[in-house]
Amino acid sequence: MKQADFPILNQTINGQRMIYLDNAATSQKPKQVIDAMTHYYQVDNANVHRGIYDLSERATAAYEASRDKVQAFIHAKYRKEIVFTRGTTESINWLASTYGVAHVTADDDIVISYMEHHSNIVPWQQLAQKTGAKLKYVNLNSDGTLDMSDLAQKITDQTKIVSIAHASNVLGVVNPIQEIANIAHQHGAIMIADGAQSAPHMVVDVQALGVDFFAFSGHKMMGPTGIGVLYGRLSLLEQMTPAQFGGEMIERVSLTGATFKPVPWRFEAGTPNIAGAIGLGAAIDYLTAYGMTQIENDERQLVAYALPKLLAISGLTVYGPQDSAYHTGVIAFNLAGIHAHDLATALDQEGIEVRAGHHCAQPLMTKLNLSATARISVYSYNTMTEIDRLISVLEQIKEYFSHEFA
Amino acid sequence: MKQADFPILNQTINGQRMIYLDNAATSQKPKQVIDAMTHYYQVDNANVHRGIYDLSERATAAYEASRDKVQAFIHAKYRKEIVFTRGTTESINWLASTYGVAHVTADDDIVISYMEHHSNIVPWQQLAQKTGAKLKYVNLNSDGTLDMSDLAQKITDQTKIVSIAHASNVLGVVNPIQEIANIAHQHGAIMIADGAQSAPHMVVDVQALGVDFFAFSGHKMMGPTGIGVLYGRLSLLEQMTPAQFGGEMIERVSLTGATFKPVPWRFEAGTPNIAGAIGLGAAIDYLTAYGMTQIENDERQLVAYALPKLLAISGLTVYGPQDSAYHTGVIAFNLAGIHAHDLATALDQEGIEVRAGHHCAQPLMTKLNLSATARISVYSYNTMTEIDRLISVLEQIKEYFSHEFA
Amino acid sequence: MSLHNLDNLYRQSVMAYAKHPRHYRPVATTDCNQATKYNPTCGDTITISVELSGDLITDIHFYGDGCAISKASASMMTDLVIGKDKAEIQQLMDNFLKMTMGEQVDTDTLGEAQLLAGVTKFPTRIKCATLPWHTLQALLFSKEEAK
Amino acid sequence: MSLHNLDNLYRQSVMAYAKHPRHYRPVATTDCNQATKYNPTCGDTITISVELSGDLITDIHFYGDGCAISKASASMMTDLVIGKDKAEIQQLMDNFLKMTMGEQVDTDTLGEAQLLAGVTKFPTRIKCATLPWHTLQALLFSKEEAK
Ligand SMILES: Cc1ncc(COP(=O)(O)O)c(C=O)c1O
Ligand SMILES: Cc1ncc(COP(=O)(O)O)c(C=O)c1O
Repeated sequence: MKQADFPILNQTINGQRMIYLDNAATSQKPKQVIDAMTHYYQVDNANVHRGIYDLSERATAAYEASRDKVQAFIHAKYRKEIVFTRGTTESINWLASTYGVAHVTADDDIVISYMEHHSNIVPWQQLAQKTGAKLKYVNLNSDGTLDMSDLAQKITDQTKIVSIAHASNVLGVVNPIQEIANIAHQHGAIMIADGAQSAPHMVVDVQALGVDFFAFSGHKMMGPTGIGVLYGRLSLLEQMTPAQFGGEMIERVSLTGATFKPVPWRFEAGTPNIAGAIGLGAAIDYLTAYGMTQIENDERQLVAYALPKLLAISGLTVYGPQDSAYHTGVIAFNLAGIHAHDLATALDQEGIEVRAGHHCAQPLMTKLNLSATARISVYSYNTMTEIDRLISVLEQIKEYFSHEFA
Repeated sequence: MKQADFPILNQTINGQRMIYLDNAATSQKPKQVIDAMTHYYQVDNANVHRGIYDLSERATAAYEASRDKVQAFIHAKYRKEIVFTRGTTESINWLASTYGVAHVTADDDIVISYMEHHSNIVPWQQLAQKTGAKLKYVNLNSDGTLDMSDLAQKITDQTKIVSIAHASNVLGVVNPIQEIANIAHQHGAIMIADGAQSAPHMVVDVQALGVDFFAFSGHKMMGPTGIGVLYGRLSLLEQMTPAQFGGEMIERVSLTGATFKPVPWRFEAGTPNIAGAIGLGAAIDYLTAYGMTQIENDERQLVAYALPKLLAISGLTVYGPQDSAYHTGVIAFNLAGIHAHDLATALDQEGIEVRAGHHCAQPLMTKLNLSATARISVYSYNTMTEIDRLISVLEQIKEYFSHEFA
Repeated sequence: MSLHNLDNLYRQSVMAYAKHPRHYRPVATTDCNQATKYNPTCGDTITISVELSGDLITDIHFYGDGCAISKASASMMTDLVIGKDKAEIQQLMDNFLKMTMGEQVDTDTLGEAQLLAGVTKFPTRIKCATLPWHTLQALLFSKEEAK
Repeated sequence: MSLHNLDNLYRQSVMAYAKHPRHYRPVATTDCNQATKYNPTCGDTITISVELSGDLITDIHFYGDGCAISKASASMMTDLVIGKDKAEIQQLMDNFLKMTMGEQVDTDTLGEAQLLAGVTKFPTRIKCATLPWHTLQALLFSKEEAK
């Protein structure tokens, strides 16, 4: 992928060319995406669905065209299965506070895993607290993959909801969602996949995965902030009550009650993030033109290149699978004797932007008996040269911290 | 205000220079706002609050600087009283579903008015349905202003929440929020103002208004879509539970529960609309540099010019006050014998973009015994020349529909 | 001047139908076979009631509040469907909906309703033209409106 | 090379404090006068326990998990506050917090802790340096951390 498409990458930080390796937190945007939003504001901006004039028709058409793009991108059966949200967090919260409250009782349980992001934990904790249901965590194997035999035990006929990350934002593993969905369905539970870390990096086919709901964020897939998606199987969405009320989701309002528009508009209360949806559409165009399979390949190669080099640094521990064939572009690690935060500050001095901390996955950190790790996460626009520089700077930092203060 | 700052205004629609008169639905954006977002994506884009590297620090500083700008703009006492939301609709929904659910019981009532937007009706209907509380509507006087004696009767010691539009999106009236807040407080109720139509057009001082909560949308005040604000009095915000969970609002997560960050971050779950907040900050800079008082003056002059000319068209009915001294830049009207939709289509043929319909205020329409009206709504960038053209085209349309099909 | 573009939509005959709608009278709650549809975007409402003899529409009337286009469309539709059976009406419906989407169809069968073909140039108004047809569809075939 | 900018932050003496922290031992649940603070952004935790005689700190120890900066800062702070009373500590606290914000203060009173002044050039790390002080503040004055 052409770095030249990404204006932000062409900058220096602390005198060094920036190497951006925090893509799991948020991705950078190609100029095509920035331009699409600028164009919207410079040419087409109006409120959607409500106007009967030309400008508003153009805005509505552009907004709804993005829905079609999302549908094609995740291979949903119907365009109405695509609901625009603020992001993964909102998508999952809506599920917990509407579908969850309607279907889960004190006798039921909800199954998640130890590798979930807080956004796929806390909404379920709240639901469990509210309903008296039990929240169960599926164990991990020693290599960080999901313990499928534990999963088969934890999912029972009492399980109403199974919600699992498609790809981990710490361990670099991809979970076998299709297999999990089968097990969930055998027990009459619905299957939710948190696609925040998968949708940006691999071909997603919600029908093949067999999921009932799929959540992801635009900003992690080259799209703008403030926009994301909740995919839902039509029959389930149609039963679901909205989480928010007002504006365009309304059909009729009397003094005492209201009826709502059909799916998906029913879920999009108030003026939506129109420019955000259009930017997401442009991001999908960009990703699709380049090819999601190509992105998968690029990142597989980057990991195949980086992982052995990282593991070769003595004192460096990688969490999750050690074999690059089973590791996504998210690599969490620690360097013995240097706290992750100090490491991140040192890398930043060399213009290398990585994350350090708990990565919004505290239950996982507790499980791994860690308080913090450093994490790099690549996107297709990263290069082998950048990996080379990362490795060499890591070596220098090791030296700096061991020699200078011996 | 310089039209040249607004690239979108320089276009033709159906061969005519566009005249945008649907500002109550959404406003146009000056290039300063578009540029601020482009700059963010081209230079500073990173996730906020989580990084310990330079780029993320810049993104966080820019995001939090917007909070300071909002605080100054509405004269809030503390920066922590500013919560970023998607818009007015989300702000009010959060109040209804958290503060409302926590404080309203079957014996209580909630007071709104007949002139509210659906976004300030339906969330309260839902709350009333859920809790058994009573939803009361304050009557209007024949000129469309709020019936203050009815209000004084409807607000009782049973009232827990009073929620009223600061400015109407149909009738062009500004409600005496300070006086209403006093009455609400005398009865121990909290006062919410829907500021969607006021914040863009007048100086707002939430402390002087005496409101407990104030909601508004960025996109109506020259800012981007997908961002809005919930202002809350600190002591109330601090008691309030969040509506969404996950990501940056978290402090600690154990397997069974979580603690949350302090106000306001507690309410901002997931990756927020960072570029949106930055764009809103740029909009506030733009509005403030020009001057909110100047905007009020500009629009008062436009209305003083337009309203008498409209009223002079025979067969044209204006809803709300007939005296321009008491009418904001929102003017709803009908032209006898021409349905509002046909009128809007005809105006669009001449490049004049206005709204027709119920303006998301069906209870008001029912009350007024109307099914639809046309509506123009000006912003400071509109001009007398545009008003002249509107008036002359309205005359032509009248002629077209009466002569052509006599 | 640009207003004359409107002629594509508001032809004299269309306006005549709108101003003097045919089969237009209140639908009583006691009238059988009725359906109401509503366009939430603009607030247009229409209620239709039909009398059926087997599959055949023997009478129809409508009432409601809407713009010239929806009233004219309803008016033309009522003229057209009386004396037709469900199969024929289904065919007319398909043709009419296709015509408003700008597809090539045999419009001759649509009688006066073909005068609404101009709506294709006014995309925001297509829903006004199709509202009566969707209402009749719901009434006769009680299918959900395909969107 | 750019890593030498780090010298502003990670001075030899700072690293010595981090590697061999002073008054660093587990805080038992039975220890009195204790407080724990947590930096939710990065996960650093610190627990402090003090022994008081009236207003005077006679002993202090801390435990926790954190980066070099937060450990060094805690370590230096414990050295500094033993034998001081609340009023003096309040003064030190103010000075330290101001120093980390880049304000001009009399840093001499801060002893070794003044070595952390370099943190002003690393804005994301200021919270690491101030975490122990905020914890002590909560413990002694049970005020909410001003943000
Ligand atoms: C696996 C996973 N789930 C959920 C989220 C939350 O996404 P967002 O902050 O965009 O709502 C993230 C990103 O931080 C993630 O990595
Ligand atoms: C008075 C009023 N309240 C609420 C809203 C809803 O605002 P938003 O759609 O930005 O959430 C609007 C705008 O349509 C409005 O005019």
